[in-house]
Formats: sequence, structure tokens, C-alpha cells
Amino acid sequence: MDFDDTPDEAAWRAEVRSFLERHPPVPEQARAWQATLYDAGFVGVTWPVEAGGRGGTPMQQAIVDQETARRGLPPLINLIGIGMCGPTVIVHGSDSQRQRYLKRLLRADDLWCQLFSEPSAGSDLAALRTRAVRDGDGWRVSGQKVWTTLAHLADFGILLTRTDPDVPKHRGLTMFVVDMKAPGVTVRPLRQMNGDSHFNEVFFDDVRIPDDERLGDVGDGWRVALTTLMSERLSLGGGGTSIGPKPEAVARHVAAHIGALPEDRQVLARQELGRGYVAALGARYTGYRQLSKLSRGELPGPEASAGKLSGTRSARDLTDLAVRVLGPDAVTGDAEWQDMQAMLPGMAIAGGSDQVLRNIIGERVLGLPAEPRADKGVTFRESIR
Amino acid sequence: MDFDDTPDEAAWRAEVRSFLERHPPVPEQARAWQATLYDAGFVGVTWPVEAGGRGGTPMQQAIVDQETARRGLPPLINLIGIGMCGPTVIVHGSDSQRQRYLKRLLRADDLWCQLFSEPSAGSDLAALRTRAVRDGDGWRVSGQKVWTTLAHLADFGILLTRTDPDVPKHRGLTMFVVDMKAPGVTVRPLRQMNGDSHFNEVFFDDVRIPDDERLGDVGDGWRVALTTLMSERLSLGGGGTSIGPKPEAVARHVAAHIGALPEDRQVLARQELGRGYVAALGARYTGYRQLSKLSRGELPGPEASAGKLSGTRSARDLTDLAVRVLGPDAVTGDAEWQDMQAMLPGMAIAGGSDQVLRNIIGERVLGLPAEPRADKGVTFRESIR
Amino acid sequence: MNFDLDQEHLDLADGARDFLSGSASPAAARAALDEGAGVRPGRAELIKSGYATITIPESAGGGGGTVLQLAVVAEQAGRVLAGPSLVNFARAAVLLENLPDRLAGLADGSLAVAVIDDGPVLDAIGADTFLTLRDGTLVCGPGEVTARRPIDATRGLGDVTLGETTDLVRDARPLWGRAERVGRTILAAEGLGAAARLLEMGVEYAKERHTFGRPIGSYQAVKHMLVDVYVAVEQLRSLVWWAAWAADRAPGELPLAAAAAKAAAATTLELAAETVIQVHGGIGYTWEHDAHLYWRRAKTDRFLLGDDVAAFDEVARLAMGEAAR
Amino acid sequence: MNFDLDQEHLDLADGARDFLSGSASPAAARAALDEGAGVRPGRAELIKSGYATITIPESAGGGGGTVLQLAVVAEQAGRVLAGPSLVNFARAAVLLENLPDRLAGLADGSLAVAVIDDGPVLDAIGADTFLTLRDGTLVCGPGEVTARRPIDATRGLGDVTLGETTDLVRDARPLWGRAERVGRTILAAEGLGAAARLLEMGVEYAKERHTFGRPIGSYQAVKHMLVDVYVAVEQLRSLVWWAAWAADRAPGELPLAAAAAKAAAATTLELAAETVIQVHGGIGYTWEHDAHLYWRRAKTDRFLLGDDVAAFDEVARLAMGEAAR
Repeated sequence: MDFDDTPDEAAWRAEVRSFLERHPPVPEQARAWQATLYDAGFVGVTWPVEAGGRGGTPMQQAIVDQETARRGLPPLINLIGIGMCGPTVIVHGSDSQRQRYLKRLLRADDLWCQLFSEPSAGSDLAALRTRAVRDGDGWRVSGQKVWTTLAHLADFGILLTRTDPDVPKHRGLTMFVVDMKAPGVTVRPLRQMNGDSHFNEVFFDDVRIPDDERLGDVGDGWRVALTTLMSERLSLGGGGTSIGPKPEAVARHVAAHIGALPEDRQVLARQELGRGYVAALGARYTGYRQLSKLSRGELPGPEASAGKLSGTRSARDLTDLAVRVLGPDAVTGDAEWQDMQAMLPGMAIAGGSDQVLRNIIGERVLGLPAEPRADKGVTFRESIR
Repeated sequence: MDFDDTPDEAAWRAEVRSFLERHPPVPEQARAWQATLYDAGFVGVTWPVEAGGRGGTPMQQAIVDQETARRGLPPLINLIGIGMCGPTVIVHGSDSQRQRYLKRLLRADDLWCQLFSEPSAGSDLAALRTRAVRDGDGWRVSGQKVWTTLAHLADFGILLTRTDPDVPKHRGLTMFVVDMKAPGVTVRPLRQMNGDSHFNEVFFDDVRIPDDERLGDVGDGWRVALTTLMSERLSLGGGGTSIGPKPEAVARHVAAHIGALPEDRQVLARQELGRGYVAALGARYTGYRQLSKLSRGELPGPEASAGKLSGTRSARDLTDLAVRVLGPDAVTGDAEWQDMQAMLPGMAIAGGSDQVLRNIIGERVLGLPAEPRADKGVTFRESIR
Repeated sequence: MNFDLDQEHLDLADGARDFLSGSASPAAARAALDEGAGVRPGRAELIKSGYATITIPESAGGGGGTVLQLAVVAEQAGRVLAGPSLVNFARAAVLLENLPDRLAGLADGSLAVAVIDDGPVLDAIGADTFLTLRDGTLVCGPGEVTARRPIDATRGLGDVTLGETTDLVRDARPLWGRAERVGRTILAAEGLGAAARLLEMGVEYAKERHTFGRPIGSYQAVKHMLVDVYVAVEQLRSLVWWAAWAADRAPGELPLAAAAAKAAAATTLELAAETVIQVHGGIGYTWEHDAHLYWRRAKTDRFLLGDDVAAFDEVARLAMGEAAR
Repeated sequence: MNFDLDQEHLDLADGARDFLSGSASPAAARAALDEGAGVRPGRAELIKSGYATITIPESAGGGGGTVLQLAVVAEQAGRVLAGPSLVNFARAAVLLENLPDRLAGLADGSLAVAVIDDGPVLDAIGADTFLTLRDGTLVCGPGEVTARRPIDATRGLGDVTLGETTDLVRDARPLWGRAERVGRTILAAEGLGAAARLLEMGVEYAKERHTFGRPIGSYQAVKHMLVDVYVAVEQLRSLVWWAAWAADRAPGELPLAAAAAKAAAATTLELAAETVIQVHGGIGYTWEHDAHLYWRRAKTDRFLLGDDVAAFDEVARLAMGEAAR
């Protein structure tokens, strides 16, 4: 065990730092900034060289993430492409797809989105209804997706569809790459409770997809989707990244305001800060342990979900504290923490609700028995009757 | 709405008070004390006159409870008999049983216990295995009960048995009154984690019970048991009684010790006291609302379980506070609060675990759907394979 | 002892529900947030309906009713996020009780009163007359209102710069304290209504929405969350009724009861809002869903009339004081 | 960066597990409570095994090892409620680091040392030499020990009246602080072991015990409770390792890491004990079941080396201090 950088890691960190010092990003030019970073070798660090990556280590990627976070830089615009879509194309795509898409994805020449959830298929993703039907040498897709981040900007998406309703629901699915500019694709932004629109509804109205845009075999979409979801794990609360505000930012905010509070409120604020901070540190260092396992070549397992579960909670508690130290003015004042607060309820839902994550950890990590399934052995068509 | 006593209630309260002032109980003579109270008309206040009671109102009983609690008197020794066994005999017993048992129960001439739970039938009571088999004009009972309060002193018990294993589990049960001194009954005390022994295991080894000690019809035991359990509801956290320490007692304890604490600990102690106290008051006044409904002739419904659920929680929190204000000395010092603390984990289990109570409230009060049952429509014999 | 609403109260609640659900709604709260639309039903309608003036004596043109009656109405107001709050009416009716002219102005709507505490002022927007306590004296005056960026647009929050004031009542601390406690009781009653409505929304959705082949309300994770809200709501209801009864009939119990109700309302409404968003999943997190409008109310109300932390502290001090007796 | 135990540590843990599970057990803890039996494996065995003296330099007859190694052993000790605690050894090894004779006495067992803080003294019973800080000076002396009525009989708790003392180190506050933090780290490691063992017990029972025709662990109410314990235990593990590594390699990080580990250990062990009793139902509440022995440890440990409240406060102060830099 050694938290310090190895000499190689230290050299890499120095290289990243020096680059970031010399290249301040322009906030409006998110695509250009990702391209600049890519050209310098700092995007897709762990991706294979033949996929446009650098073939580096997870620790190198983590160092890039740490250094960009340390400088307060925003996440890359194509984060979902890099974290979820790309890895899926790497594993399940054809040579031609890998050629066409991967490098452009890493450079943000194309933006990507992930089209999985539907209005009646959230936690129960395999219940999705978007239909893909054979049409000559291609497919025709109709249906609706929802909660699709970046769909309004995306060039491509990975799209999970139902190709056979007469087999049990997990077995009749097929994955495609879809051109988001194709005729019949309509994107409608969804407004969140905090007033922002980060998500979209996406409607497919008889959209044609050539068969060579299929990812994996017909009927094998569930297995392909598992690759995507496994890749998602590490990008949400895994690897020591924070959910919501960084605990250090909250500590700074509290430090700036605590002096103005009466003594008894200072005592309470410190207790809350201590509790939230310990939880956040616990999540962070547990993420580092996962990163170390990953560095040894292990796959990201279901235990990575623990970081999202507890990170969401500590983010909620710390943000509540940040609001509370503002006192009654908080309800009309400080926009930053108000907005953060109104974002957090979504965190315990998106990317796996707290309840679903607890099921996953309980069953796959602790080995506790699953609940009896009401829909077992039933075809999809029967299940929706 | 009026919290104050009506003139009748006030007169009754005065009568109770005056009696209690003139008759201090001797702690060792629990039976004699109950008899004295009974003879004065203060036990079984709401029971019908023909059952040995007074035919009074729930509010009169509540006033007796309030006044005895206010004087710090312990609960009556035959509490389980009065709260659960007696009401069951009143509803389901024969005239002869009512004659034989009820008045003696109220006077504590006989002590009673309730023989329901078994090692493999806790929350799932209807899964019990104690067998009663016809034997001429009576029955032979073999099996084991557990968590039986007062069994080591009891003269009689109400005993739930399985008389038919070849029907679904709720249908093959029959209830009896059992003589606890009969041959073949063995009582073994169970030691709790706090060191006390309030519960027992009870073994039945071919115990003979005459058929006229049956309570209700053969195979109708589940319905009879529901009468018992409904009666239990109000005695656990219903009607405004406290679970665990009275919040006022905790407030007194905190008031006595808080001055010795550093200022920051005082702030924290007050927050905890305030939170626990509000929860305890909320449970208490919700109990009063139930009492008012009862006074109008409504039956104690499943919503009464809410009092136990939250009362257990606030008792736990308040006791924890009582221990904390003692500081580090708490771990070797004050026996009273240590013992109370070690009693509380049992409170969230006995008389319906928190989890079972939440199911009951969710399904019967909120109308939420039940979970699919794995053992539905299966005979008891098949279910234990 | 009878701890239950009488038929008269139930009838009052029915009437208030009809009026308020016809004139206010979460949709109106959303419009207030989105477009700066005025709060509904608005001050004039509330006065015209007679509900806002229940606790003003008949001699001054009010309803001559009880705090309990007002609490029953306030619960209905909370259910639909009505505005302005009944809190200022309740407080002002106490503060002005010996000032017949001003009381009559409150009752006929010619005075639009808001009470100033620390922090942003509840329903400052639309008020023209402000009451506050200055060095123990109750004072009154016009004020300049600045609205900033409220989380909840139905609370009419603003910062108030008082103009020239008139002294109304000297040695007014006890009066002020009583009025504040009556205000806390009514605020808690509004919170009760909002929390109870959230619970209904959560239970309804949990029965309808299916996942993995069965309603989500059949899963213990969802069911037990909603039960915890139910228990909290019912206990809040008990505390609100107790506090309202104490305001009318047992002034000695009012301080403890009002603090307990205020604190329980803050924590219960917050619990209800966050739980019900979680039960709804993504849809509960959208702008178009009503849940966030109640969530905004929760995040705002907890700071009004002293926050929950202060109320818990007060409960503890009062409990220890009583225990020492 | 590599945040994982090395093979050497895993081997050490295996050995310690064999030794400790052979020589201590919850049954022994129950006997200590019931019959006043001595704690197991006891001071002499712990020293003989070499585990207690890992962090004493080889020159003084110790193992010359790291705090991380001792933490790995302490986790195994916590699993079986072994006594005496490794905390006093760890602290004394720091406090006496420049006093070779006394260090050698600690290593060969001729000195049985306990460290005095506020409140009852950990492993006072069986100790003959007491260290404490008096006006900034580290002092040492014999003491008279009074045991009262400990919740947990494995902690050797007693009140100590110090006899005549010898000054050992002047201006010892920094030394004392470092020793206390190392002690907190080892205490947290023992708590980690106890909590992890509780989790195993709970998971095992939840798989076996059936109700309503299926294992109780298949119900979300039970499953999710155990998951919350799992998450807490794994995060505690991370904090313990971080603190131990900091003690050895990054003294600047030790104060925050040790306070965080201490606080997390207190809350996690308590959560684990109460959850696992609840999961077991009635059987978990009996004297014969092991759960309450861990529960007693939880209720005791949270007060040792400063309580969790103090530790959270320290975390907050340190976090704000770092943020200000």
C-alpha cells in the first residue's frame, strides 16, 4: 500500500499539470477543449491504441481526472460517450464502426448519447418498448426514450430496442448505433425541478437504421447493454470522484460563514460538517480502493455502486449544511447552493435509484437471495397485457 | 375537541387519585396490589360487568393508567392477561370459561400468559408447528413456544396450535386455554441481552387439554388469534402510553446533568432532547386521538401500530441521549440508563418488528399492494418441506 | 377529554377545501415561479371568503372564531400551496387585539399587514403595513420591499426596509411571543396540509406505477418509506391540533405545543417532499411534476418563524424547565 | 498510488486470524461478563504472540513493524472481541519511543501499561503502569484501579487513582497527540473487525432464516438494512487503512484521517450491532446470542479516546482549516 505516486505516476502528473497550466480552456468552447486535450493525449487514456486511445493505466486516467478537478475544470462534454458509449462500441462494434466512430468521439468531433430508459422502463430497463423491425437490409425503429443527457446536441447514440416481443423480455433486445440527425428523430428537452434542462425526451418515428449499425447480435442487446452499464459504474461515484459538491468546497463555504453564526449554531454546523465530511472521505477512499483493483486488471464490480449510494447521501447532507449556514437568507439568497440543493434529489434517482442500487449490492455483493419475480419466464408480450 | 376532563371524568380522576393516595402498593406484593385495585373497581374498567368488569369507558381506563403512571407505579402483573388473554376469552370463550376465568384474572388470583410465537414462527405466526391431536373427548398437545412473558408464574395460557396440517396454514389452527401446571408443560426462562429473564421457552410434551377448554371452533384459531392481536395493539404504544422511558423522565435526567457539560455539549444535548421529545409527544397525542376514536366505539385499527413504531424510535434516541449526557462514565456508571439502553433493541422486535408493522400500516392503512406470497394456496405440510 | 375534530370543524374543512382547491393549486405555484404570476387565491379573495379573518373578533368585522378553526382552514390551504399565508392574519389578529381601528382594517382588507422577523419577510410582497418588535415595543409602519430570488414563489418573500414607524404597544414582549406562537401553529397547519397532500401523491403513484411486473408500492423499500411519512404526518397532525387547542384554551401549554408543532412541521414536510420525489423516480424530478413545488415550500418554511433547530432547542428548554418543577 | 493491502499484509492477517480466533471468542466475552472470567487471549499471550508489540522497534525487542501492520492485526482482534486492546500497546510504543528501557519493558511484558484519558481507563485492569499527560508533561506511575459495572467486560475498564508519578517527557503535547491518533487508528481497526463480523452474522442469518415461505434476506427491508451496514463497513475499512498509512508515511494527514476513522468506527459499529440484532429478531436479543457482546463493545468504544462527537468536531475544524489554506 502506498498512496504516493510512483515515479512514473509523478512524471505523468507533472506532464498533465504543465499542460493544463499552459492551456487554459475557454468555457464556451467545450468541443474544442476536448479536442485539444485529446491531441495532447489526455482523453481516453485507458482506451486501446487501436481504438484511438493511449493504452495507458487507470491510474493515469485518475491522475488526469484529479488534476482537472483540482483546477476546477468542468467535465468533458462527451463524458457519456467516453464513459459508456465508446466502451460499448469497443467491445461489441465492428471494425468499421470502431474506425468510423471512436477517435472522433474522443476528440468530440461527434457527440454521443445513450438511449436506454423509457417512460415505462426505468429501473426495469428490460421492459422497454421501442420497437425495431426488419426492413430489407436494415431496420425501422419507433418508440420513445427519456432522460437522455445531451440528446439535443448529440450526433450519435447507442440505442437499445426490442426486436422480438415473443421471448422473455431480456432476450428480445438488440442494440444499434443511431444517427441522431436521421429523419424521424425528434428531441424535446425535459425541464428538471431546478429549472435546468440536462435531459431530453427522444422520439423515434419510423427511423431507418442500416443493419451494419447494429452493435452485437440480434437478440443479444441485454448483454451489450450490460457492458455499457458496467462502464457507467465507475463514472458515477466510483474511483474516488465526488457526487455533487466537493466536500472541500463545502468546508470552504462553511469556514467563510461560520464566524457570523451564534456559538450554538457553530457547534451544530461543525457536527454536520464533520459527519458529511467523514462520509465523503469514506466514499472517496473506497473509490481509490476500487481504482487500485482496476489497476490490477479487475473489472468494475457491483460494489462500485456503494460509492454512488453513500456519495449521494453525503452530498445531500453537505449541501443542506451549506444552505443552513446561510440562515434564513438562504431561501431568497445564494443562488449557487440553492441550485445545487435542487439538483440533488435527482442524484438519488439517475443512474440507478438508491433502492435499485441496494438490491444490486445486496444480491451481487452480499449474496442475499433475490425477491421472487412476478415476470419470470413470461414473454414480453404477455407481461405487458 | 377538548383536552380537559368532562365533569364526569374529573370526578373519576379525583376518585382514582384519592384511592391511590390512601393505598400505596407494596412492590413485592404484585398480586395483592392488583386485587386491591380490582376490588376498588380500577381494573378491567372497560370490561363488561358480566365479565367481572365495570362496564366503564376507555377514557376512564385511560385516566386510571395516567394516574398510576403519574405516581410512578409499575404496570399490573397480569397485564398480558388483561390486555390480550381476557378479551379473547370474552369474545370466544364459553359461558363456563368466562365464569371460571375472568374475574380471577382481573384480581390476579390467576396469572395468564399468551402462547403464540415459536422458534420458526415469529413474524409469520401462522407457520407455527405445535400440534394438537384429538384424543377421545380432548386433545394432546406437543410442541414448543417461545418469547412467552410470565410463563414461569402463569396459571393459565391461551395456546395457539395446529390441528390440521393439510389445509393452508391459516386454516388449520385451533386455540385453547391451557393449564400451565398440567403434566408435560415445562417452562425454561430465556435470558435477554440485558441479563434479565422476562421471557420463557415453553415445552409441551403430550399435554392433555379437555375439549371444553377450546376457544372458538376447531380450525378457527387464526380468527381467534386476531382478536388477541387487535387487543394487543392498544397496549403497545397505543392510547398515548410511552414505550421505554417517559420523555419527562429523560428531560429531568438531562436537566440534572446538563449543567456539568461543556457549552457545546449542552447545545447538542438540547437538540437531541428536543427531537426525541417532539417525537414522543407526537406519539402520545396520536395515541390520545386513537383513544378518542375508541371512546366513540371504533375498534382499534392498524393505525395504532404507528405509535409503537415511532415510540420505539424516540425511546431509543432519548435513552441514548440519557446515556450520552453521563459522558464517558456511562460505560461503567449509571446502571439505570445502561439497563434501559440494553432493553430497547428488544422493543423494536417484540410485539411486531418494525418491519412487520410497516408492512401492516402500508397495506392496511395506506392501501398499498401486498408482496406476492411465496406460500399462497399451499398447505402447511407442503410449505415446510 | 376528546381529542378529535368536531363535526363543525369537519364542515369547515370541507368548505375551505372547496374554496381553496378551486382558487389555488400547484399549477398556480408553478406559474408564480415561471412567470412571476401572483399567488393564488390572493389576499383579497382570502379576506372576501372570510377564512383569513376567522380569528378577528366579530366586533372588528372578523369571524370571531378560534385558532383551531383557522388551523383547520390552514391545513386545506397548505394542500394546494395557497398564498398568501394565513400566518400573518393570525399573528396580526393577536398583535392588534386591543387596537380596534387597525383590527377593522385587517378584517376589511384596507390594511395589508406583514410581520417582520429576522430574515426575509413572509408575504412582504403585497403588504403595505409592517409590524415588528423594536426594543420591546410593537411598532407599525410602511416599508420598502425588495424581492430577491425565492426558492418558493408562493411565500411572497421579500426584504423590508421599514419607513417611519408608529409605536403601537409598549412592553409588548408577552404579546409578541403569543402572536408568534399562534403564527407557528398556523404555519405548522399549512405544513401539515402540504405533507398530507404529498403523501397522497406518493401513495397513488406507488399503486399505479409498475416495475418488474408489480406495483412499486408492493416493494418494501417504497412501502416502508411511505409509511414513515404517514407516521410523521399523523403525529404532526396531533401536534398541530394540540397547539391550536392550547392557543384557544390552555395558554400555559402553548409555548411547548407551538414549538413542537413548528419543528415537526419542518422535518415532516421535508421528509415527505424528498420521499415523494424519490418514489416518483425521474418523473418526480421534472419541472412539470408538482412534487418540487411542495419541496420548495418545505425548503422555505423550515426557516420561517425561527427554524426547526431553534424550535427543537426551545422544546428542550421548556421540557427541562417543566421537569425541574 | 496503490490503495490495497500487499500480500505481506494478507498473510499477516491470516496468521493473526488463526491465533486470535483460537484464543479469543464472543463466548469468552460472555464468560467475562457472566463470571468475571479474564479477557482472552490476555496480555501475556498477546505479547508472546508478537502481535501486541509489532510497532515497538526491534532494538527494544519489538517487531519493528508499521502501524498499518498493527491495524491489520487489530481488525482480526476486533472480529473475536479479543482483549486486552492493542490500543495501549500502540500508544505506549509512541509515547515511550525515546525511553529504551521502558520500551523494552513494554515489549517483554514486564511493564503492563495503560494510558489514562478522561473517563474510565481502557484495560486498566491488569495494568501496573499508567501513562498520562499532566500540564504538558508525560508522566508515569502506579495506580489503584476500581472497576465498576462495565457494559463490556472485554475492555478492562476501571477508574484509576494514580500513585506517585515520574516525569518522563517534557513538552510532550505533540508526542501525546500523535500517540492518541495512532491509538484512535487502532481502536477504529478493532471496530472495523467487530463490525465486519457482525455483518457476516447478519448476512448468514438472513440467508438461512425463512418467513412467509422465503429467506428473510430476500425482503428489501432486511436486505437494504444489511447493505447500509456493508457500505458503512467498507468505508470504515478505507478510512482505517488511510489513517494507518498516514501514521506510517504521511504525518500531516494523520490528524484528519485518525479523527475520521475514529468517528466512522463509532457510528458504524453501533449501526452494525443494532441492525444485526434487528435482523435476528428475538433470538438476537438473547444472552446466548453473540450479537449483544458486539453491541456492548459498540456502546463502550464510542466513548474511548474521545467520543464520536468530539471526533466529528475535530474533522470539521481540520477540514475548515485546510479549506482556508
